[in-house]
Amino acid sequence: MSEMMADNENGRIGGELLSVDNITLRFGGVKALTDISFNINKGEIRSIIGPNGAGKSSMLNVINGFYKPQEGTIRFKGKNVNMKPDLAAKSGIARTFQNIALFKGMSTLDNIMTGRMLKMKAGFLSQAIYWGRAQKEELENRAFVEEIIDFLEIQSIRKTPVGRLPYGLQKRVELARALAMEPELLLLDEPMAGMNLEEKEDMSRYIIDVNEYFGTTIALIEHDMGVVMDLSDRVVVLDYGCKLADGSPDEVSSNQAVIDAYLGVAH
Amino acid sequence: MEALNALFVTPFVEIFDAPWFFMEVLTGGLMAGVMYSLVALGFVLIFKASGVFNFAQGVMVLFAALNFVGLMDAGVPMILAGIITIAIMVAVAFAIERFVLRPLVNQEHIILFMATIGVAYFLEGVGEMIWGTDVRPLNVGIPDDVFFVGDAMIQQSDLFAAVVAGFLVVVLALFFHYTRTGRALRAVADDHQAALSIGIPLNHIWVIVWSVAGFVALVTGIMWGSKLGVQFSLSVIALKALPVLILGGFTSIPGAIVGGLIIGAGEKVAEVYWGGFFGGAIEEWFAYILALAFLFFRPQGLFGEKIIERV
Amino acid sequence: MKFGKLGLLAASAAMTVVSTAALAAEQYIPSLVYRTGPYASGGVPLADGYADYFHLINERDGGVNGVKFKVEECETGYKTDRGVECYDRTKENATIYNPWSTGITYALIDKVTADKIPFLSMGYGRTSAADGRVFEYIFNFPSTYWNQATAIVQYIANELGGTDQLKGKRIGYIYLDHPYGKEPIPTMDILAEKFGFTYDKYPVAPKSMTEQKSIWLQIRKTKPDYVIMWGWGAMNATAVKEATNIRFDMSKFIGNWWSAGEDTAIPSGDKAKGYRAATFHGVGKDAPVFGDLQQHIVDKGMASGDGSKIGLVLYNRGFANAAYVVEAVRKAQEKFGNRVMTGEEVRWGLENLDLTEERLAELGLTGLVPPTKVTCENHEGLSPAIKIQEWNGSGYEVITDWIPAMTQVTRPLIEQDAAAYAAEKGITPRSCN
Amino acid sequence: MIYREAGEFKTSYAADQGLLTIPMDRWFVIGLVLFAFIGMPLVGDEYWLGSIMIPVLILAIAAMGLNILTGYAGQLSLGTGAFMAAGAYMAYKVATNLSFLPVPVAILAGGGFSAMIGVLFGIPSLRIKGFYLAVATLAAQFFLLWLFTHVDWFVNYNLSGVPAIADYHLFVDWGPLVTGAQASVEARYLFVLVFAVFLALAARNMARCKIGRSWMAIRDMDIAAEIIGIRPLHTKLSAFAISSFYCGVAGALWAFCFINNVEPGAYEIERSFQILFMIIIGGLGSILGSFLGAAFIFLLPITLSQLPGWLGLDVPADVITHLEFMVMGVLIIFFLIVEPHGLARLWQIAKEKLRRWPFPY
Repeated sequence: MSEMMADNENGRIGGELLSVDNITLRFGGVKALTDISFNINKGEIRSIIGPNGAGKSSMLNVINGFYKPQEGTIRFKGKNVNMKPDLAAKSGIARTFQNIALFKGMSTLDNIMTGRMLKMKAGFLSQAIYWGRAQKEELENRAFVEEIIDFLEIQSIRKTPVGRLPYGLQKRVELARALAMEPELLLLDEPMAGMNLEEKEDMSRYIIDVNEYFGTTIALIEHDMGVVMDLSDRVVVLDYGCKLADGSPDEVSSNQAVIDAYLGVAH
Repeated sequence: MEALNALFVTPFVEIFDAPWFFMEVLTGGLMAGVMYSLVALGFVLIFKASGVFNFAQGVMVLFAALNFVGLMDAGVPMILAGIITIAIMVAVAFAIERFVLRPLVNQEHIILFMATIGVAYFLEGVGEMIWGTDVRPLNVGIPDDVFFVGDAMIQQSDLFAAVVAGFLVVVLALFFHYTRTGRALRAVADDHQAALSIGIPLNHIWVIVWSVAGFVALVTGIMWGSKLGVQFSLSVIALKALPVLILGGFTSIPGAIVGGLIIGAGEKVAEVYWGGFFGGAIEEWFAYILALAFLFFRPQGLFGEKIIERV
Repeated sequence: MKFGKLGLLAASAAMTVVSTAALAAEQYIPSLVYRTGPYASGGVPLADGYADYFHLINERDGGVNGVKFKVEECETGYKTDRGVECYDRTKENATIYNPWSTGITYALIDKVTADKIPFLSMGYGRTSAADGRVFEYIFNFPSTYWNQATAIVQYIANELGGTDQLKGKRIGYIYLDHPYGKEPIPTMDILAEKFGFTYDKYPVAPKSMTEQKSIWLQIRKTKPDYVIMWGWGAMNATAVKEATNIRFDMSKFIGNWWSAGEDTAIPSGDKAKGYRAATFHGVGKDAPVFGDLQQHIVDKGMASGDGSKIGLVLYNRGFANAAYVVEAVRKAQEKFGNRVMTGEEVRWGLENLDLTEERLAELGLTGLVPPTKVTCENHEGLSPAIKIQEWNGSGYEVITDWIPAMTQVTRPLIEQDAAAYAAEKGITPRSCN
Repeated sequence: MIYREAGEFKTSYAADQGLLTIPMDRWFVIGLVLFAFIGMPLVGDEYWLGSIMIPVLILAIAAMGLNILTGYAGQLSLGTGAFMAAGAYMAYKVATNLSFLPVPVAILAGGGFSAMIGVLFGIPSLRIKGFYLAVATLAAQFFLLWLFTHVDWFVNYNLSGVPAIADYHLFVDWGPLVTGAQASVEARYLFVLVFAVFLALAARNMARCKIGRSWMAIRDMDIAAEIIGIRPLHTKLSAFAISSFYCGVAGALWAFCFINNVEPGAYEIERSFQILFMIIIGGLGSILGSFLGAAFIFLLPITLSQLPGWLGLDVPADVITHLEFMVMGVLIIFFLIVEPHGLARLWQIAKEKLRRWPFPY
């Protein structure tokens, strides 16, 4: 972890990490996304905004391989990919969900440990006898996970089944699980939905910290414009599956089409 | 080569050699399928309205039939025995709602499923405790003769069962479409929460639907019982209805009917023409393998709606 | 694991007390029964008949030479694991076992031999146990499945007018697809070759015994001259019903002795008239012993169950089984003295059992129990034979005299299979001379 | 204050990741295992060891197997009996045809074969879920039993179709007899116990490692599992394989150490249901629960059938069996309502009570 912290403020944003080129996604006759293109640079916080039903979540689903677009390509780290979710995870994309997707029957610790899944290579026999590689891996990864637990300040709920946690904490555990994967690109789908002001401030702080200390690139869907404008380096705006605008928070917020879409001018 | 012949040539030659016999096999299979459909119907009704996979349906068939035949043997006239049995089944529905469904509301499906296994054990114990384990012949005056269509021999009792099943389906369809309760049932089937929010009493609906399933069980029990006598093995037919459900979908009444017919006809034709090649008794698994193969192509069943997974 | 075992121990103490309570000067008869489950319709009369005869001996004669019998039932539900549990629970001081189940028989063959308790699988179980040199403690007189198959074929030949008439005939063999139903197949293969008839096999799946439509459709198509059935439980009644449905000539439909109960034919009633089945004992309540039964047991309200099964085919079978056991104990007492016999002593009694017509008449069992002589070598009886009974719409009537089995065909098979078993298990057959 | 967990501080992650982190638990379990190995054979008579402990341990192994699949990985299966049969028939084949192999190897080979069959019938689980999958496993139940009873090769062309298990020594010609009627009941019991203890340990270890977490992840939310890199097919099939391995070993032990022959009737669908009840009542997703459930379900009917005798009542056998059905049904419903996590949770609650005792507050 310490080597990641070496990333300093000055060289924070690097070259292109992910590029989305001319993506079109249809469900039967319904077009969910039409010809969307944008990119995400290494180290930046990139927001995707838009009214309800604009296709934001669909966009994330395309990026990490849940939906297969009919047209267009996604390139991650310069490579053309046509992914399945588990392969996306392998190549370094993690995400959280709009509706929390934790493993309800497991403890906080176990949930976060699942994020280390890809880093563990022990065979099942070694696991069955809990000896050698399996034991070593378990302990190493436990140490790593404990650092994340410290970072997100959830030490006290380590052994609590996540189903019993309040909403805000569940969101935090979900973030912790995603972080445990040491992702290069972190997709956050409305991480602050339903939170009060204080919780939002906490979460914003964590997002900035993750970005700064770990150098993790973040793609964020969020409805709270204040949060978006404060956090984001660049913003892409979707409406009815089309791209409306793309640029810095200031550029976007002054764009007439965006204002129309949010105020509900007829098309 | 010989094996290929036995698999792909001989059976078809036999079919064309004796078309009347094939007809007979086919109708025999379809009639058996009607019986499966009746059991599957009970499953579907309950699954639609309460999301419960009711494993006890088979035992409910046995239980209803045992009560009915027990009462008749005790000298109660047939109609009265039928009415009393229906009353018993309604009481069972009340008890299930009160003691099983209500305490388990909002539990996972698998928990409810296992609870119905408990119900099955309990009903089986009660039924046999009261009425004993003897095979009881049942005669409700279903015609028991044969007639011929060409060379094909058809059992009147089978035909009668088919007519009754058809009638039952029509009645249920009318009930669902044209009565207040029916509409409420459909609303509940679509969305529990929404139905609750517009003031449909969920508990009543459950009682009603379990009662209807009990009624279907009685009809099924009488049909099977008058064929084979009322006995323990009636409860095993539930197992035969499961592949029908896979084929037809858990929520579709037409699916239960068509699925039953396909399974019935399929397994009889397979047993008669291909059974010898495999060493016989392939009926035991054929329906399941057929349904399983089918699932690969249509995981939601014949009439089920395509499930779109939302993330 | 933790709590389960602690509970076990606590209960263990309690149970040991109970199982030794059966001591005392009584001949202990554990009876493995199945009064519930899919085969209960057969299990109930068997269990009733078995218990009633012992009680009759106790009441009428005060036991055998003063030794009374104590019958204790253990419910198996026809399940093998429950049968094994019942056996282990009751085997202390047990006289003899007869679980009325082929599955349980197979599971117990080795155990009873190790425990030196005789085992009488009367007309079921492992046919090759008839070789007493290998199966020291297993008896299956008065007849076995293989012998029965030959005797039924013999009966068909008699009807046709001689074994030469079997040539070119077609027989349907419908059986429960279970080790029990498959037992006679090797014999049938030999008979088919020997006499030149063909036979078609129609297995009925145990889980869908009541689904026989496709089988009877095939029978309707192939039009066999005779159909032989090896059924049990719900399969029997369904087969008879389906046979009447396709208007099969019932007099050409022959069940084995487990397809011979009243429950087989009752659901079809009059339509099943003419249905035939094998039996190795008498039917009805004509034997003199039933008078005693009425007087000493029924009238005193001591009948097992509700007493409604008396005289039924399977009741009589259980009754006859008990009679054999009583006579074996009596025989053993002749040699070892008038006291409670051990398992080993009862085995001696069984191996030296010789029930002649005269002896049976003394016992009031004439017509009910066939004369039987058992030897050390031959545990199926020296003259295995069957009678054929016919359904008259409300009950069975015996319509033939004893039809002997073709032991010259079956004995070599029995010895061959027993030898194979001995080789597999590393048993050295004992010498009977 | 009999049971304490307070005051125990772990100073390393290794200690915290341990199997039994509370010393009292640890000593208790070690004591129990020691008792099972040493005390039980001394205390128990032939009935208790041979007719109760052996089948309970074997069924507990099968219940662990089903618990891995259903309790941990969330895939409902009604085909347990068939997977047990696969193990039994293959172990018999190996033991008779490759007689140079010691019998434990034959039994493990039966488990291995069962695992392969399990993978085969687990493939549909990728496309179908829930009850549809449950019904699909019934296909395995019926098809496999049919296969084993119709292909005579599986029984070495035995005339009766129910081959007897010979008396085998632990290692070919060496060691005590561990199977067959000649083997002493203590030897058979210890033989089964070794399997049960090692398989339980392995199951516990797997449950706390990567593989166990991936099963639970698939169970709790398969979509979320995918995004953290868990391959659904691979994970489900591993659950099917390991589960079937356990069931296969149990099936083989049943034939070899309990009923002394390979009998299809022992692996019918009733067995599948019986084992399902064991894990419901014992506790889904609990290894301890598998043992508790197996003991409970196996002992309940036996206890009920003897109860009137102990109380000096004369109740006919059939009434008892009907009562047994009713009690079983009511108990299943009762457990689901009152304690869906089964006996294992009750045990935990009891421990919590003990912690406070005698001062509840």
